[in-house]
Amino acid sequence: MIIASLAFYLFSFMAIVGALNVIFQRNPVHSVLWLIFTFFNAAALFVLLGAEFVAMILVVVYVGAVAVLFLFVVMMLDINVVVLREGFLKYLPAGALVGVILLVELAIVFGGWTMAPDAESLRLVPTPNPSDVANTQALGQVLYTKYAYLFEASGLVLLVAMIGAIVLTMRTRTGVRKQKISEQVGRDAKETVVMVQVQSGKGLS
Amino acid sequence: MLTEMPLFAPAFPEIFMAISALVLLLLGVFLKKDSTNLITVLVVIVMAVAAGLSIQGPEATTTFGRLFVINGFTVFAKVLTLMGAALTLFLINTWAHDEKVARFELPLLILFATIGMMMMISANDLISLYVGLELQSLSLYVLAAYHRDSQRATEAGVKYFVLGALASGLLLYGSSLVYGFAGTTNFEGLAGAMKTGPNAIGVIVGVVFVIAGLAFKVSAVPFHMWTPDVYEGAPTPITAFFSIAPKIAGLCLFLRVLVGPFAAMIEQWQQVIILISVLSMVWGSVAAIAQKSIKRLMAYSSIGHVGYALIGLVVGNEEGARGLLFYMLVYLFMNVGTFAVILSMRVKGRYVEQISDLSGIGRTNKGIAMALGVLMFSMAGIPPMAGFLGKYFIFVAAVNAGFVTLAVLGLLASVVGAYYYLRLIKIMYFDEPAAAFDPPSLTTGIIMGVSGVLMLVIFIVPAPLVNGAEAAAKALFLG
Amino acid sequence: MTALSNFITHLPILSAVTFLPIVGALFILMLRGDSETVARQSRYVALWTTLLTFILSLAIWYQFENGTAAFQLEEKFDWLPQYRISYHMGVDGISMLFVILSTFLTPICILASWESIEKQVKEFMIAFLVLETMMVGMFCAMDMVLFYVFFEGVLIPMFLIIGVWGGGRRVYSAFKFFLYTLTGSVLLLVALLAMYFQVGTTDIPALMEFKFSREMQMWLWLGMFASFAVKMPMWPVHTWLPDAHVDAPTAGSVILAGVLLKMGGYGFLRFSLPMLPEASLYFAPLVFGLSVIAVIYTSLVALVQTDMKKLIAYSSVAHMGFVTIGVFAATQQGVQGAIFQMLSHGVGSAALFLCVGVVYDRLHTRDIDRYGGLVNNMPKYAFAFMVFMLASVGLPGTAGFVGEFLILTGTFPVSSWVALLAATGVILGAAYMLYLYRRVVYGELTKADVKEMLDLDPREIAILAPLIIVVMWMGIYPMSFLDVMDASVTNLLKHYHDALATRAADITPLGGQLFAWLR
Amino acid sequence: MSEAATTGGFLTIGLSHYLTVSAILFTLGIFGIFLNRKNLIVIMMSIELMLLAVNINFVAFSSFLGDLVGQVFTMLVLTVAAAEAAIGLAIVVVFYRSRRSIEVEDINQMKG
Amino acid sequence: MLIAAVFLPLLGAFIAGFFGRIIGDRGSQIVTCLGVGLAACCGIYDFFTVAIGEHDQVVNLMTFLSSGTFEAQWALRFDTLSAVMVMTVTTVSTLIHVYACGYMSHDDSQPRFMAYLSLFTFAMLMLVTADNLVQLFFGWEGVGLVSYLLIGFWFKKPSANAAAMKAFIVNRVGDFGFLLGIFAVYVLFDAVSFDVIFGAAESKATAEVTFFSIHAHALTITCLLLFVGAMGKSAQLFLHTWLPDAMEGPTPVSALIHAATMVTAGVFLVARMSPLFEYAPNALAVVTVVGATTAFFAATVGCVQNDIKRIIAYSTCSQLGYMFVACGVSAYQGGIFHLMTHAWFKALLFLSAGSVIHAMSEEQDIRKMGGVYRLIPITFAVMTIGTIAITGIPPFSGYFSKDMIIESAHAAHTGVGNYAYFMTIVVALLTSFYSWRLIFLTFLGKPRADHHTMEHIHESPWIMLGPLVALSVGAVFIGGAFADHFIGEGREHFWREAIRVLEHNDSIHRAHTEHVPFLIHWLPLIVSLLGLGWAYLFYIRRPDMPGRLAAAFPGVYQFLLNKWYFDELYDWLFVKNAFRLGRFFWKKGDTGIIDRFGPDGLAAGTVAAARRLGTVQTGYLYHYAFAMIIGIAAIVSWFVLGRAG
Repeated sequence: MIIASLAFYLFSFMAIVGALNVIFQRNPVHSVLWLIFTFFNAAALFVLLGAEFVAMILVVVYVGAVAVLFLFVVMMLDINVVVLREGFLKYLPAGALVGVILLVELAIVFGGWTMAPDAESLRLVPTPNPSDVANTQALGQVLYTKYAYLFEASGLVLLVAMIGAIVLTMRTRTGVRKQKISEQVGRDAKETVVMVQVQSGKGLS
Repeated sequence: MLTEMPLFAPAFPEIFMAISALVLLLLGVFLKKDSTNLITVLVVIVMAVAAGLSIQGPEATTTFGRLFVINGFTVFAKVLTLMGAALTLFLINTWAHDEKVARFELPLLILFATIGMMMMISANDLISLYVGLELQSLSLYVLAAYHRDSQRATEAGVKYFVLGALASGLLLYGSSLVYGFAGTTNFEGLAGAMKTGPNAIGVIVGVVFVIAGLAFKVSAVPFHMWTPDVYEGAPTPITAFFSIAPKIAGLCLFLRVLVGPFAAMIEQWQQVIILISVLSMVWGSVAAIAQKSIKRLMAYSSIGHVGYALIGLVVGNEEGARGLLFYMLVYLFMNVGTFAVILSMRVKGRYVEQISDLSGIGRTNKGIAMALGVLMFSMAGIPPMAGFLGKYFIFVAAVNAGFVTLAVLGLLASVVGAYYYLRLIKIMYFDEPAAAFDPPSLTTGIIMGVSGVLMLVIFIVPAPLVNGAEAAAKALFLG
Repeated sequence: MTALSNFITHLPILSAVTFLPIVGALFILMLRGDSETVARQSRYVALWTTLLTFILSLAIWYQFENGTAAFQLEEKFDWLPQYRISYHMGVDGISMLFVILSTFLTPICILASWESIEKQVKEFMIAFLVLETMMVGMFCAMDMVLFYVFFEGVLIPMFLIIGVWGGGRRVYSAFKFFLYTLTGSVLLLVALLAMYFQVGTTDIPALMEFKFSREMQMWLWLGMFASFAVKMPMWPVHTWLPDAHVDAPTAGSVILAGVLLKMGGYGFLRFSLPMLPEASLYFAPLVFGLSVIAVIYTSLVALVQTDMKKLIAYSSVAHMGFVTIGVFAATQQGVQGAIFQMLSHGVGSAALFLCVGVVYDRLHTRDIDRYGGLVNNMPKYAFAFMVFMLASVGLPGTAGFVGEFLILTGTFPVSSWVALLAATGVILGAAYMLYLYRRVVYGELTKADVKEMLDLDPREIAILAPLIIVVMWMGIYPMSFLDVMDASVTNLLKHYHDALATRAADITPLGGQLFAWLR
Repeated sequence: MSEAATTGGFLTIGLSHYLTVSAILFTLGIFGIFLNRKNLIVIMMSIELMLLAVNINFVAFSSFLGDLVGQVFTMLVLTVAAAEAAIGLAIVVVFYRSRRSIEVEDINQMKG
Repeated sequence: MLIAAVFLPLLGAFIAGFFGRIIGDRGSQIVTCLGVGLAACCGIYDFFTVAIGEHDQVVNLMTFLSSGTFEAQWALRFDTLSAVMVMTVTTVSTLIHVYACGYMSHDDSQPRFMAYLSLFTFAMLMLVTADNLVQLFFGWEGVGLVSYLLIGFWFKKPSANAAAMKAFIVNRVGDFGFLLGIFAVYVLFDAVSFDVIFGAAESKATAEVTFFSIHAHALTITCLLLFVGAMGKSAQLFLHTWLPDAMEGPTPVSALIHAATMVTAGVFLVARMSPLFEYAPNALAVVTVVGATTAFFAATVGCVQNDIKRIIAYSTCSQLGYMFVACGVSAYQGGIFHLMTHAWFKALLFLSAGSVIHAMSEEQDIRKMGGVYRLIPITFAVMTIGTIAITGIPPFSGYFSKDMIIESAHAAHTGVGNYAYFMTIVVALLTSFYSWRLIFLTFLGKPRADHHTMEHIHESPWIMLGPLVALSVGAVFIGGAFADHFIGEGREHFWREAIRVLEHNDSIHRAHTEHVPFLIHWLPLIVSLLGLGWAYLFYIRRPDMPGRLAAAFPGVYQFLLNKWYFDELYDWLFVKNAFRLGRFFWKKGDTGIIDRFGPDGLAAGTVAAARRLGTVQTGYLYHYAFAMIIGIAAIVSWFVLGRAG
């Protein structure tokens, strides 16, 4: 029990440190790396909570895909270390104040967290005994049956993400000669050809 | 472990749309030549069919493990949303061809966004709500930045995205707290659990976060800050889309969430909604006065309108819901018409969007001026335009529920609001003509004309629409 | 003949009169051709439409029965059943004459704009016809929402008329007019909503039957007051009027003075007094106070004006001050006088604006000092102006006298001080009007451009002659108007005093002792 | 559920501990958004932090409630977050292309 | 005949006014003279049927106003009082019409003038035949209007316009009182028709009311208010300022209208309302004092004026004072009698003055006349007759009426009666003085006009002289002829119900029956002769004396010459302040306060707020995010702290 508690404190502390560094690092590359660090610690917390499948997913999806994507973009755009501009510190106190207030209030709220009296009866999918059904299996059993709708819907979301990314970033390479039918059809003589009466001796001005 | 096959019939419209979207996507990819026109038309047809399917759909029921619900209310909201989306599609198509940015993904993104909205409307669970919302939002982010070579459009995209993600975060955070309190994310379950909610500060905070997330989507003050910039930066017809379909869907969702699962906490959320409603009305009216760009003006205008609509939500009863739905209906046509006008603001083939560009069109482009005039008076809520009825129903609900001060504030804000609507009329009719606009295209011409006429027609024969709204509101409160 | 009268009796005549102008407007909208032709044709269409409307409205008078206080010629069908709003039209002795007034003045306005409106004639005529519909509809409306719709709807065409075809600071004035009145109106809307909340309907006859609690009455009264006081306009919310009048085109000023100002007084009579008797009693001293200030204050201001229209505009405020006094005196003479005063002011001051328009068309200035000696070259004009000036002064034998006299008669028993102070308006009114007349019409012709001015042409005579006849008719045989309103006013006051008799024993009017002493 | 299970003590880790950690991360995420003057990428990372905090909440609730829905929700959040990241980065890329910068202070063409 | 007497002039006015250009000058003259002439015939006939034949009647025409219990008819009331007035008005008016035909023959808008004259006659007739206060007010204002038109007849003269306005507005001040009086009557009696009022007067004799926060005897207040109206129309002190200025009208015809006819309306009103005044002794006292004081005031001013018309105007003012004195001491019959005789001889004086002015090439200053009696003998003769009449030399008509008034005042045996007696005696002296002064300066002595004027002096044509002669006949005989009916033994029969005098108030009766000392009886005649002598001394024997006297008392002289400085006082007190206030309200009130803090201020404030909100929308992402966070933090705090607190 104590080990579990200590582990909690350790991972939590590191996650928070990681998060702080994500924000305050000047070099975006470092930020990404700290983000990965944070995710790892969060995954550990998940494991502590007995949600090992989600923990794995977190590592695979975030660390493996998202964070790498970040790194990729950061490097592609070749962003340098940014010099802090004037005015940052000017806003810091006010911002910090609001943030701290919010945090303190949340803490107050969480300090005495209560649940609805019938929360237990309202559960839709009570967790089966881990010794009978593993977490992954349990999730699988609901995700593709009861929550198939959501599964399909998230498929759509991903599809949109794909289409969106393509729409926004895919560019036909310049220099490659390709027919642009719409432009050719939409071509108008008035816009492209200029008839000029050139007076002799004056030329075109 | 056997699971029963869920009912698909209630979700036919969505399923149909999703499958159509995939088919059209493939069609777009495989058709070599520019297929935007075709796809647009097909998308509109799909939407129309979906609307038909919604109307013809089964009785009120839930499906997919109670994640999805349909009833009279959702049908009404969906039809409204589909109507808004379809109408703006015409505008988008015209524009895209003019600006030579037509691509077949454009109508498809609209279609996906609309599917998202319909899922939102039909959501019966915080999870399905979230997924629907995100499907819609992601499409909208892309749409905002669609004009990717334009600095302003990409800036709009960035702002919309970042703030939208923040709002999603807030919504999710709230959802998690609500879930933690109730032990469920299902709306019906929540409704039961919330009966003890008002005593638990945690769940109140959770609801506040959820409200904040939703308020962002409908751009209510103080979660509206993105609106003017995104409206200005995004391509005009897409702005039109932003200002209509998502607003309608968002408000309907807002309504459903607050009077459904959180009905028991009305005293708590009412305070919040009153605050954001008043702020929206006042801010929308006042800030609009100083605007020079008509799109920014429309942004503030829609903020103001959302403020009024939220009064219907504050009331939180059937009458309020009816007023809100009718208001959104009128709002739909007002905005479609106005954006049609904005889209016909072209001088020698170039789009202009400064308010001063309208100067004197009362003499040079009489048709446009008259349409915009009618629409502006309607927006200002001056009878005999439909906008007046919209406001009237909202305020009736407010006064009947005892929110007299709110009604007075709203009406006073509408006087301030009238000022900037009138300013447009003043510029059109009182000022000396500047450059005349090119004649509007047939589609935009028809849309603005029809919306203008509708403002009067709805005013004269409001009964059918009110009946519809009434039935929807009834259904909402039945469950 | 029987066929005709049969047709007339079965026609939904109020709706016909209300919406006929819209038909004309649509007709004008259809006109196509070069601008010259369109302008000419739209003038004629507008003229004939309004004349026809006027003739049709006379049928209302013809069918109207004088002896009864009931609403007549009613039409009613559901409009918005959910909100229990119906399209309910009807007239009684109070409203009927205002309908006639509106339809009477509109063709005159069209004629008055015949030549002076040169640009966008088509739009002007449409705006005017729409305006007529709104005005007539407002007086016929028997549902409060319907009333409000027309009441507000008037703002749209008027805003355009001032803003597009006005002069001077037309934009400022148009906005001031619109927003000032709109602000007042929304408070009326709140009152309306509150009444709906209480009664569950907005049907005017039903509202009249309902007895509101005292506190409710107070609030409702204030809400309505905000609107009607602006519309009247009462001091100190009158400042939009001079601006609007000055900058509006002649026809706009005419309608503004002739009909629009009456909406406030009509509202007081239709709503405040019968529906909120206790509050009316309570607030009467306030109204008296403001009205007396209006009479004296604006008369003095009128005295120093250098702009003809502004002077007449200020005089309108003073005259309307009489109206509010009469209404809240709540005596038979007071109320009848108030209605009569509104009618006579509607004709008389409209005519004065037309007179200003006549010279404005010639010299394009309203500066009093630019004129002088007009009687030398414009005797007909001088005569017409004289008649209307005297009517405004309230000379017996002209329309102006009857209203003022009855109002004061009715007020004197209620408060002799108010009657006394208001009666000073009789002196001041003579002072500023005569002073105006003297500076404009009398004197030697010295200015070259004034010398060039021609006397009234036949069109202008056609405009002014009917007004002269009506002014004299109203002054000499006012009974033809007083009879119409008699039964309705009697009923209204009976209702009012009955309500007070049963419930108002403990009301101390605002100002309490002070007012009691000043009685 | 006992009181101890939800609140816990210093050594017994309860629900509140997890919630507090998530609150801290959430606040830091928010901080990152509105105190950031550097570039968009960091803002997007802050958003990811917020979502992470949300996920911790869900999983914690799920665990303490003994209900799987929280974890299902978490998975969907993860999925959507990935999609969001993709679109966000795409937008950042087009923004960069048109503006040659992704500094937050440069995103200021429209205002008022 | 009754209706014809009233409406024929209106018909004439209508024709001449609207069709004057068609029928021409001559036509208009004929039409109007004919109208009025026929009316005069009817008037005389009516006088004999009604007054002498004792046949009172009321002709109802139609309802004028009816609202609740308030009801007023258009009706013609014929009793002795109105018959007397109708006859006087129509006959005098006819003569004036005829005279005007000649006098105005060089004017270029004669139809208009004739129309005005006839219209005036009509209005006056409406006034005197009114059966209720409202119709009376109609006529009252009608004559006011025509006087305005006539004074401003020469609209090119700024002074004429100013005078016209002044007349109308000052009259309005009186009307203001009159109106309030009507309301008071209505409140008291619930009616405004004479029959009802008079019938109920006695029952209200002791009633008390509260008007204007004053609780007082009802009839006193009412009568005083009505009297304010009478003061305005009859140019009594404080409201007299318009009358002398009214001489700006066409010489002297319009002046005559004011002086001889219209201004007597006030006296008529008091006489008409005698049933009320009788029960309000205090009001009567006020009437007496005001009348006597006005008589004195006007006479003093008249003594030093130099404009021939103004002198006569002040004389009118003064004579009106007499009439009010008569009414004040309940000798209404005497007042009306004097009214009638005065109409004749004052008309005569004015028309003669007109003839003089006509002869003297429009010269009006008597200091520039003199010695012309030979050149215009007929004018001289008739004017002298008029002067004898006004100074009260028997057996000319003025004597009968004036003497009666003075005796009645004496017989009243009240404080105010004695005051009035004293004043009227003094005024008789002054009247005689200034009247003769006028004659002497104008006709006798050495010519002071320039050579050119003198050469052109000629007698007026017969169309003018004819009326003069006719009037002089009246001035001579009318007093004697009717004295018995009006003020003599036959008065009871003659007046019947038209005038009510309570027995204890009947000063005429006392004057007839009581024994008075010889001196008192003949004193008026004596002072008259004294005045004649004084004038003779000053202007024939020792023409240098007036100047020396004036030099000896410059203050008094200036005071009188400037008409007691009333005009200046009013101008300073009312006119200037009205304009100042008006300007203040306009610039400071409307523009400076209401608009500045009202609509304009709000609009500016809103626009400023809009600008400020615009600056909040900085365009920076982090500000936007910050706003959202502040919003949510605020709301969360609201609930968390709300719960804690």
